[in-house]
Amino acid sequence: MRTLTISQAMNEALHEEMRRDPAVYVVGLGLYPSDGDDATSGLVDEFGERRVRSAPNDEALIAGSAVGAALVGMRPVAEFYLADFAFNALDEILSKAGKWRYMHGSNAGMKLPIVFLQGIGGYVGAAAEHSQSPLALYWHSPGLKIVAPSTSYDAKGLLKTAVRDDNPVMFFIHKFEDSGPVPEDEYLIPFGVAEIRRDGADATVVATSYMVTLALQAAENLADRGVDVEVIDPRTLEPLDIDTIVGSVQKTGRLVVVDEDTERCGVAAEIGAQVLERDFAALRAPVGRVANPNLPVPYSPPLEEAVLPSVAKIEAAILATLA
Amino acid sequence: MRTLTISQAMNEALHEEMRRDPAVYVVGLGLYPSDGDDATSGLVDEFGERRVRSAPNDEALIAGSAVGAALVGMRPVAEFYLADFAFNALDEILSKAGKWRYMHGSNAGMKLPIVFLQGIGGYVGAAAEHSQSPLALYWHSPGLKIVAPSTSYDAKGLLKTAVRDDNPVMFFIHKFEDSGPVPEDEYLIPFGVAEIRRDGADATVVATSYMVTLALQAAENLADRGVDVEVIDPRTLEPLDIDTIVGSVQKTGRLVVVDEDTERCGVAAEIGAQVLERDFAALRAPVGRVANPNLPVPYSPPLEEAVLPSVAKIEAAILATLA
Amino acid sequence: MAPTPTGQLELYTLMVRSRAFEEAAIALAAAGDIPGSWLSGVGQEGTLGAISQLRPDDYLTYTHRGSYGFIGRGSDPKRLMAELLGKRTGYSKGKGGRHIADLEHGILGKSGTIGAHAPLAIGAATAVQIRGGDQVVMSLFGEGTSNRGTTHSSLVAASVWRLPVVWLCENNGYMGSVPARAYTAVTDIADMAASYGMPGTVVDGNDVSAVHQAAEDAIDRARAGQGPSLLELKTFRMRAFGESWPELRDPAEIAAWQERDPILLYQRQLTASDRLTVADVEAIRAAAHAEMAAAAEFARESPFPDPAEAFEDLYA
Amino acid sequence: MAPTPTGQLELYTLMVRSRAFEEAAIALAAAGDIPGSWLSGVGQEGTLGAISQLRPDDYLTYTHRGSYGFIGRGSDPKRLMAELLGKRTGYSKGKGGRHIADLEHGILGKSGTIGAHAPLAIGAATAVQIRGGDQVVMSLFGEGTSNRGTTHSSLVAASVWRLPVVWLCENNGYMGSVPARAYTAVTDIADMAASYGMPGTVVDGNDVSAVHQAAEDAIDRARAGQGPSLLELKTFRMRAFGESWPELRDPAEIAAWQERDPILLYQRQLTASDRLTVADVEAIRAAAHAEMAAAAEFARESPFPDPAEAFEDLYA
Ligand SMILES: Cc1ncc(C[n+]2csc(CCOP(=O)(O)OP(=O)(O)O)c2C)c(N)n1
Ligand SMILES: Cc1ncc(C[n+]2csc(CCOP(=O)(O)OP(=O)(O)O)c2C)c(N)n1
Ligand SMILES: [Mg+2]
Ligand SMILES: [Mg+2]
Repeated sequence: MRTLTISQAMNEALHEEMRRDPAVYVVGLGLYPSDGDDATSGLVDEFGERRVRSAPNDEALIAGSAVGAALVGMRPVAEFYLADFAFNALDEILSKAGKWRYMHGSNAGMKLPIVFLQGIGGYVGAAAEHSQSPLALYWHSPGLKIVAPSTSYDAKGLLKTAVRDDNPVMFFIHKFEDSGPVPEDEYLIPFGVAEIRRDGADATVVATSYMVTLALQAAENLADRGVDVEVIDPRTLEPLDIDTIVGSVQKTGRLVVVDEDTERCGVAAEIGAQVLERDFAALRAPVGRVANPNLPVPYSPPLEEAVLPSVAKIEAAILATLA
Repeated sequence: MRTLTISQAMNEALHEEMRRDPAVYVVGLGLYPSDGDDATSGLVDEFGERRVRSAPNDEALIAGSAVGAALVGMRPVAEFYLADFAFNALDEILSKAGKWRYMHGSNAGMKLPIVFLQGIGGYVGAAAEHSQSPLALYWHSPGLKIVAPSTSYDAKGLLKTAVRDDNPVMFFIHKFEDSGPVPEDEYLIPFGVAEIRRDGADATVVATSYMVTLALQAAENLADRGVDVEVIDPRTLEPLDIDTIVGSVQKTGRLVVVDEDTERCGVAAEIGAQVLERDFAALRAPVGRVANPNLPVPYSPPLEEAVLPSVAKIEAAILATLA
Repeated sequence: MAPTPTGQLELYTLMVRSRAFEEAAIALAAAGDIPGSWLSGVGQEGTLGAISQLRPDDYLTYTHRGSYGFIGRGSDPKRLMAELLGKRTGYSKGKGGRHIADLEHGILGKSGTIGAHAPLAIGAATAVQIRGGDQVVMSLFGEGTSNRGTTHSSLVAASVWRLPVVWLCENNGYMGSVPARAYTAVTDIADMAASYGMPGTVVDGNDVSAVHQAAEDAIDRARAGQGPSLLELKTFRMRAFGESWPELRDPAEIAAWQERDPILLYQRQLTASDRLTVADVEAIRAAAHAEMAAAAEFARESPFPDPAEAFEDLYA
Repeated sequence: MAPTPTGQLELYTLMVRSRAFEEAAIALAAAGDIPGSWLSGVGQEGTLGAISQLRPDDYLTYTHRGSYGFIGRGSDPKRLMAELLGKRTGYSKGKGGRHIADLEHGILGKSGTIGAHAPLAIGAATAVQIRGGDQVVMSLFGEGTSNRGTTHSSLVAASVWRLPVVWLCENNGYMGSVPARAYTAVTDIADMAASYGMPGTVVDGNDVSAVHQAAEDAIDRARAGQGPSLLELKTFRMRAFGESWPELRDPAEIAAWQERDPILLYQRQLTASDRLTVADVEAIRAAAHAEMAAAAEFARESPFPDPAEAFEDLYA
């Protein structure tokens, strides 16, 4: 099977969905002319400047316009380049996209089919305002679906699902992009179905996006030391496939959650709480949280390494649950 | 001792601090002329329009200007009326106020003494965009202190501390404001010191702001049924007095956290995780989370009641931990 | 072009019906029947000169204030009133209160944050442009809201994308009780149009005929694909900021504007030109009041939603 | 008023030193020594005609681009360069990379989001006004950034509060590789001044003398308490958007602007009026290059921070 980067896979998904449905359009910054080999490259050549709309630089405008267009039947894909920049649009994303349908009582069957595409992640010396991974910020807020694929295969299939979903979807892509096999034939991946990336009996690690790569590496390293780690990639946080996670923890008795975002009120705290609510007896050690210790992401490589999750930190956290 | 509302107590704190330190000033919406008996009433009469600055209606401007002024030695109090409106300033609050000092390596002793005053809370038919209590959103993000007083006494003492703190402080005041005794003499309340509002042996309830009132009522009701509940008000989430909470849980073996904000990645998940990390054996039942079940706050009274925490829901959660 | 004689009567009737709705809502608020609050639009009904000209398939983005946008588009006063009372029969099934959408009449919703409507208007206009339609998007905002960043970036986008938007700034001179000079850099918001290379026009917002004329030009322009315009309607709100807020403005100023009540002014114009008789005035008013009393009654008698309904409507 | 002869030499020297800093940073980026990236300001040094006139106690808010703001204010090139390399000796102790503040020279910091500086400028100017000082705040932004809502609301605030701000829009015609006509509604950003009731002036940004003249007026005005002004400097960036980005603009356009290099133009002016000899030019350039080579060397030899330092500097 051919190998594509995550961006290439997403690019294919966007081409396919825009061909399929004239209601799909893209709006964002730096789309035209394309600056390189990214998710939106080449779209303008095929679909023109009306459907591939390079916007004035105001994220609130971009996000709010996506909401307005969705309200009248379009299916916008709003592109922010980096999740950090979307902070300028949080009223639009949290309170318009996320709550508009509910607060208007789904008036006249109101739908908000919007994909908010955003880059996340550190490890490239981009510093505090270009390295954030604010998944928990959005998961905390009602009405938004949360997707954070870790492979090219998933990125394509989930993006196609996102475009067809009638609700706002936050779609996060890590800077550190992997390549992987992607079939030629069309496929979609449903939301809310976790993928067990590695089977294991001794401890469960939950991770999304680039954290899956780190977790798998940690699992390999520990396998050499006789520790058998299961790695689960939920792929979407909202909806979350908590059943698969609980099932795994019931088997292993140990849970480590890896999250590049800041730890406090983060993904690990939430998944830990849900597991304990489902089965208080399942856990034989506290949930290991491998996350940013509540600091802005620093620039210098040794500092960034000190703050962000790493293979070594994941290994240590797994071993701590087994101590 | 005289009795003041929370707003009156805060108003007194602002008057005192503005008299004490000419670097303190207030900027926000609707400050001049004052619209009623609120935290900023009358300030303009004493301190004039330069230090009590009614701003053009843009929250990003208000928040960002507070950051700029703080950088050159002022101590701004930025007023947003409602926390919901501050969503328009999240890049300024999260990424400027919260991260500026760190990302600039505390250049030349950089300080950011800013108080961001915001109203929170439901229970008044204000609906989705005027009822939020986004404490977790800010607690999740690095660099911000979080204060949410439940009494007039605390509101005054904590606000004075907030104004003198050299860091950005999110100061949340609930719409449902209590009255209580406030001494005439000056006092300050340090951050990070929880108050045990009620001693109890059977279960620990942690709550802030108006949730303390609900929790105390629930505790009284359960006392009639022979259940002895301890109610802890951390008063500040950042810094958090986790020692007091863990100590209480070690005594009671049960923990319920009440939080008006949405549950996912919320305050309850975080406090639960921290307690388990400190003492995995202390808890004899899963942490009870009484929070908004991840919905926008609806308008109609019966719907709002279904979504927000209530005395009855707190009682049920406490009993569930004892079942 | 002035409206036809029938059109004039229809416009006048819309104004009276809006006012009657306001009065009924104010009474309900005073009686404590509205769980939240009501931000009245009494005095600003001249805006109907613009709104009433929209085609059924056009779009409107609305502000936090008043009911005339809904009445002008043909929304059902019963469902509006029921929503204010938090009833299941309301436009938002009791979930929104004064935050109402009426998608069937092209009203996209009411935002809790001011200035958030402008990007929505850009989105609706983008949709029209992509589809190649000739609908128009009318987007209202107050002069206080002209300061929001979203107003600015949306006016930029409307201009560079040449979108069919009619921007309507209702300048009522106050934000809460703060006078406009404390927060607007220019006396005429219409001057902002220069920043966007679009026509900007100051209109007497209480003269509904003048509003009609100016809006007709702007709508024609937008529909013909010639891009956006900015109209500034100088007007005044006759009630306090909201029904649960104190009135802090100078009573003399309020009294002076009372003389320029847009309904009164239009009534004078129409009676002077014999389009309207005293009997007509009375009949229209009576019918409007009966209609809105019935709407209030409907709202009062409607059931509250069941608590379980709180868990519906989040996702499509 | 033109600078004094000494002032002219100083200004020229600043421009050359800025360019030398840029060239050293570009070389470090090419060598892979900069963990993040560098957004070069080569070609926009004409802005120094404005920045160089600030008093030591004035304030500057800076954009994402270039080094001339720092060089113009007297920042230490060693510490700037060390920061780009993520070293402990840098202005941010390695925490910020190209996001640098130099509070001792009144530079408030570099934001990762464009448009966020404008409200900071309002805050600094508010401080000046409250204290009754006569400092000036100069605030730079690109023409792309003119679209951000924060730019708008900040210009409103500067005007209604009559703040001592000099707004400096560096219009280099592009946002990334998108040409300005795709996102700005007006050809001259200076026209936006009409929205704010402040003077707006278009200046040839590559003619440092013209920039000097226009900025002098605006600074005087601000310092005298007469309020803000908007200057638009028409200029061009000679490098790609950032050193790790491809160049997608027309090579012919770039070549044409090469002829209008601000340093070259000023050099011609100064040599024509005998202020500068060929030997001066050579000496100034050599000194600048030596200085920046030493800065690069210092940066390269400085230690990285210790991992434990990541846990410092969050709170004061
Ligand atoms: C983002 C935001 N900030 C503040 C508010 C509170 N608020 C509601 S209406 C209003 C005044 C707006 O003034 P204007 O646009 O002139 O409208 P008017 O009330 O005069 O009709 C304000 C400040 C809000 N709803 N949203
Ligand atoms: C809020 C935000 N959106 C997007 C970006 C990405 N970005 C960085 S610089 C830039 C271009 C800004 O254009 P302009 O203001 O003209 O400055 P120039 O790069 O031309 O100097 C963009 C879009 C950002 N840093 N912040
Ligand atoms: Mg107004
Ligand atoms: Mg530019």
